[in-house]
Parts: sequence; C-alpha cells; structure tokens
Amino acid sequence: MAFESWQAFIEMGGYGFYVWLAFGISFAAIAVLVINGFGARVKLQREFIKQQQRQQRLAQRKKEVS
Amino acid sequence: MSTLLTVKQLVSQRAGRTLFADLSFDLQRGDVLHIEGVNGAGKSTLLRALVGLVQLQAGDIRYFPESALPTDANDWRQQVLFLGHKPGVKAELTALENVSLQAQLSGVESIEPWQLLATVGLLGLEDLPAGQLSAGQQRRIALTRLWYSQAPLWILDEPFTALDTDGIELLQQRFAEHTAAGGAIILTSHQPLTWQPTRLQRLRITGGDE
Amino acid sequence: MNSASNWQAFRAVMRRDLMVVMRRRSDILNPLLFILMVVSLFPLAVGPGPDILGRIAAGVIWVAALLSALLGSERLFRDDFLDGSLEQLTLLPQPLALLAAAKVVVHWLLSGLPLVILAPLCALLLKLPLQAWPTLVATLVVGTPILSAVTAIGAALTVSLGRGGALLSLLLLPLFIPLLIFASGAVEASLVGTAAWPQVLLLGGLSLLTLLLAPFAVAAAIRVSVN
Amino acid sequence: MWRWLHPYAKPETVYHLLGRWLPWVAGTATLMLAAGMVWGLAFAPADYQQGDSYRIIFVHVPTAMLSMSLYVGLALSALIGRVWQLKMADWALSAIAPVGLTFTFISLVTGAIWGKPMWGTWWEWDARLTSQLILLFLYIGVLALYHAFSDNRSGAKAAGILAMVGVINIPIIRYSVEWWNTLHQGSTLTVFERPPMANSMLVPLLVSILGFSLLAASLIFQRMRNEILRQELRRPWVKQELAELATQQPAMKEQS
Repeated sequence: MAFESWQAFIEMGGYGFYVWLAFGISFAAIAVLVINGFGARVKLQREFIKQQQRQQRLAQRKKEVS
Repeated sequence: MSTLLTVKQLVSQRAGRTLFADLSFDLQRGDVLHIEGVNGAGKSTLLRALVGLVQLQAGDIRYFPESALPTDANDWRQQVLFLGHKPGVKAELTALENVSLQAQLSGVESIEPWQLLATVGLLGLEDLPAGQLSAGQQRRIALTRLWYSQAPLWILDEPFTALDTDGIELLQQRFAEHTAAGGAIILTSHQPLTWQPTRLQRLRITGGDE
Repeated sequence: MNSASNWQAFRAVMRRDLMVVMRRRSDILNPLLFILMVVSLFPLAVGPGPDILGRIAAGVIWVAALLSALLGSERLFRDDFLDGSLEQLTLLPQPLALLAAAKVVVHWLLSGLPLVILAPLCALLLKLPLQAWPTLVATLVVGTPILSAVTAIGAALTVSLGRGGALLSLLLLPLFIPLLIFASGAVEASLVGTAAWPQVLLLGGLSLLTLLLAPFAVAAAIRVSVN
Repeated sequence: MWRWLHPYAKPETVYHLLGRWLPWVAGTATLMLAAGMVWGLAFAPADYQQGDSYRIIFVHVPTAMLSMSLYVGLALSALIGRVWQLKMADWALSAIAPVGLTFTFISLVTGAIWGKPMWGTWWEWDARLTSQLILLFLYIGVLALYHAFSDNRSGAKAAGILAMVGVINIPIIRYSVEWWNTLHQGSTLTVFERPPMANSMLVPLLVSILGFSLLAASLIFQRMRNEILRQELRRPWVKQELAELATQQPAMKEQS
C-alpha cells in the first residue's frame, strides 16, 4: 500500500483532482460505449418487430385483394 | 461458340429484401432477352450485376462459356456494351464533341460523327451544348454508340425512356439489324416491343416477395 | 476488335475533362480568387506589420491552398457521377486506376498549376521576404500534386452521397497535415537561413508515393460509389 | 468471366462463437482491469519526480497503445475484406472504429489532464498529444464516412478504403509531427517518454495494458454481434434469435 490512509489515497499527494478526473472521464467513456452497445441491440429488436408488422400488413393486404 | 452468356442461380438482396433468387438463363447469339418487372423489382440491379457494377450475394455469371480461351475481365468488357439510366452525355460539350469523345473512349477511331448524328435524327443540332438539348435528344446522343459498337452483347437499361415514337422505331430497327448480324440484346422496358424479334425470351422478376 | 490502348484512353479522358472545364472557366478561377481573398484577410486581421506577416505568410498561403483544394474538389467526380460517365468509365477495358490518374492530372493542371503561378502574388501581399520565395514556389510545385491526388480519393468516396462538402473536409484535412508541416517548415527554414532542400526533397518523395498509390484508392472508391 | 461469391465464413457460426467467448473475455477483462487499476492507484509506489500524478499512466498508456493498434486492425480488416471479398471483415470495421475512437479520446483527455500539473496548461502542442489528436480526426473521418452511407455495405467498403489510406499516412503524420515539434522547440518536458521503469510500476502497467486489450476485444465482440444481426436481419436464424430475445423482454414489445 502506497498510502497511509483513505484520506491520503483520495488526495493523491495533492494531485487528487487530476488523477480522479482522468480516471473518471476514462471509465465514463467506456461506460457510454458499453451502454451504446446494448442500446444498439435493443434498437435492432425494435426494428425487427416493426419489420414483422410491416410484413403482416403486406400479407393482410394481399389477402384482401385476392 | 453461339452462347454468349450463362447466368446461374443469381441471388440479390438489397437493404435486407430479396429481389431475386435462383435466377438462371442462357443467352445465344441472335437472342433478345426482355426483362420485365414492376418498379423496384430489381431489373436495374440485375443488369448492373451482369456488367459487374453491383456485387450480388451469390451466383455465377459467365461470358462465352464455350470459349476454350480463359476469358479474363478485359476480354468480356470489350464484348459488352452497357447503357444505364443515365446517358453519360456531358452537358458542357456539344453533341458532336460528345459523340467523338465517346467513340475515342471506346477505342473506335474511324467514325463519322456527322453521319451518326444524322442517323439518330440530330441533324442541325450538332454544335449546341448537350445541356441545351431535351432529355430525348441527349438519349439519342448516347445511343449513337449502338451504330458503331462492335460488341456482340448489348445490355440496355430502359433504352426507350424519353424517346418519341420515331426514336423508338429507329432503335428497334437497329436492334433487328444487330440480332440479324448475330448479336444479342438484354433490355428492360416498360413498353411492349412493337417489333417481333425472331428469338425473344422473357424474364419476369417479381421482386420483394419471399 | 480495335480497342483503345491504355495510353489512348488516358488521353481521351484527359481531353474530355479539359474540354469540359474549359467551358466552365469560373470553376478554375473561383478557387484562385478565394485564395487571394483569404490571403488578403490576414493583413486586415493581424495588422500589416512585415514582421508578423512575413512569419505567418507561408503557413497562411498553404492553409488557403488546402481550403481552396477542398472547395473545388466536390466537382471532381460529381458531374461524371450524375450524368453516368463515371459508370461508363468503370466499364472500359482499361484499368480504372489509369483513367483515375488522368482525371487527377487534369485536376492538378487546372488547380495546382495556377496556384503555383499565383504564389508570388500571395507572397507579395503577405510581405514574405524575397529569400523565401523560391522555396515557397518549390513546395507548391511538389506539394500540390499530393493535394490533387488525395482530394480525388475523398471526392471519389463521397461522390454518391450528394452532400459531400463538410464530410469531405473531415476526411481529407487530417491527411494533409504532413504536407502542411513540411511545406511551411521548408519556407521557415529558408527564412532563418538554413537549408530548405531536405524538406522539399522529402515532399517530392511523398508526392511521388502519393501519385503512385492514390489512383488505386480512387479506382476502388469509384467502384464503391457507382455500386 | 466467372466468379463465385460464396460466403467463406457463415455469419451465424461467427455470431454464436462470439457469443460463447464474450462472457469469458469480458469477465477476464473486468478482473484484469480491476486488478490493474487498484494496483496502479493504491499499491504502486509514487514517482520520485511526478509524485502521484503519474498514476494517470495506468489509463493513458494502455489506451494510447490500443488506439494505434486498433486503427491498424481497422485497416487490416478492410484489406482482408477487399482482397478475399470477405464480408465479415467489412463488418468488423464498424465494430472496431467506435472502440478505437473512444480509446483515442481517453488517451487524449488523460494526456491533457496529466499535462496540467506538469506543464501548467491543459493543452500543450506536444508531439505525442498532437499525433493523438490527428488520430482522433482520422477515426472521426472513418466513422463519419461509414454513417454517411444509407447502405451499410457500401459505407463499410468506403470507410475501409479511407482507413487503408489513413494507415499509410500514420507513420508519415507521426514523423512530421515529431519533426515539427523539434523545429519549434515546443514542450521539452518528456512526461510521456520515461526512463526504464521499476518493476513495481511496470508490472501493474502491464496488467492494465492486458486488461484494456481484453476490454477492447469484448467491446468489439459485442458490436460485431450487433453488426451481424443488422446485416442479416432477414435471415431465418436472426429472426429466431431476435424473437427469442423479444419474448424474454415483453415490456420491450409493448413499447414499440
């Protein structure tokens, strides 16, 4: 352990603001990337459902015509 | 070697939609293949795929299948003439310049541009910039290629678009000459042909239906 | 079958492009006027003192050149794409990279070369000390071909999109950074009295490399765009 | 002329393969990252010159390294896609690019933050930071081009060509920026070029590098799976896959 107390750990020898800012931004950016990846999947599912509905409408129209 | 082209089991999907699947046909010398289908059925895609402008999902396209020589890409490109929707006519250049530059690009040196323009009925408009001509007249400039091209296979996407009845008549006469001389034509058209080719094949693309 | 040799097709493409642009002279003139105006904005913005102007002159001229290259680049393939000439080019038996090279050469003749001729005037306006003029012209001579070739890649990639403008700058400007650095570095070297030829030579090498490789990238990009 | 445009690798197989690997890779990545970060932040000794501010190195260096190699990977997959007509390689582009962009962004921002206590300014035109900034521009260009196409396939191909052009340019850019930096006598503080490190710092750094690499891999796997689904949306197996997922989340279904 390089630090004697929690307080010292947070302070980082006076550089606490910079160190924690750097780490904070880094992991926030990664979190955004991960969430975005899951979001894309959800969007795909929505698209898929829409597509199915479109197909159903098309099939229904065909039935009506014939 | 009378077979110009064989096509086997072409599959095309665009934007997740199946345009056609398992499409196969042969084309002999003297054949006319009329491709029919509603808007968006994939007619243009098919023609563009035949000349390699579009990559299809699967299938085999073979020019001169009976030829013993290995036919590399440059070989077939000289044997095929493709005219798409867009005429490829430069609006800034005159009709005359367009015709002679087009011929130079296709490697034909000995043409009579005046003669060609007279043939397609553009006499008197030779030195006007093509941009000032109507769509049908621009189309006629592009179509002059059919009068000097030595390619046996013509692939024409909607050749009759914007042409008047005289123009359509003229073009069909040229088609008849070409097929009589042992050439073959693949074309798409919404209008029925008024001319009856001796060997006409029809291909209907339904498109979209799975 | 009489098909054109590669050289004939190359010349035919060049002739057609030259003729087309000659009918639209404003397309050549406007980017040059643009450079002239950008250059004359700087004395107004930072003051006409020769010490400041002389120091930033090379940089300003080069930045203006980059921007003007972007300005005209959209038209490089746009008309050919819209009227169908581009797809006819891809169907010719000749290698597409060669025909693309012909278009790049024409583009350089009508945008790069006038820039070289215009350079002394810009240098004059910006009070660039006389000893740096030859270097400035030399960097423009060897640097503008890079500009034309790389611009052609970007223009070919975005030609089918219809709204290339801002996107094109986004793609191309990072690629121009080495050019900018070495060219203005060379002029600066001759300003402080050290040898500028290493940078000019380096630029020449880069220029050759770019001219050799870019046509293939342009050809590949055209094939994607006409798809 | 003849050509057989057959799929070399079946997307379905790759999709399921990636799905099987993903939890393991992501799990290991989390463990390694946690270990690397805790070790680097709390256990590694302070630097005798820079004190504790140097601890930013444990994110800055791994992300900077990966941002470069991911761009090379991007260009490589584009090259493979072109040469062997492998559509899967084309798709990989859209999976790699956002990850590379994020890593470049992180390395740039952490570099700037690290620079503040060292140089006294948030931005210094230091050679390394400048190169990183240009790399960010290159990534933005590739992604912007990809998204500008309405057809994903053309977009991937076009962006691939741009990535290949960019990767040839990267060494030239690096060299030019370094030359420019020495020419202008810019920042001489060699924050980023450090003397050989003591093992007590080097080992946690290596652990972090490994952790970030695995993180990049799992992010790419996740995005690649999405991309396969998007490209193959009409295939029966995708329909089955998505239908299963839709029934697992009934709330989703009502929403749309």
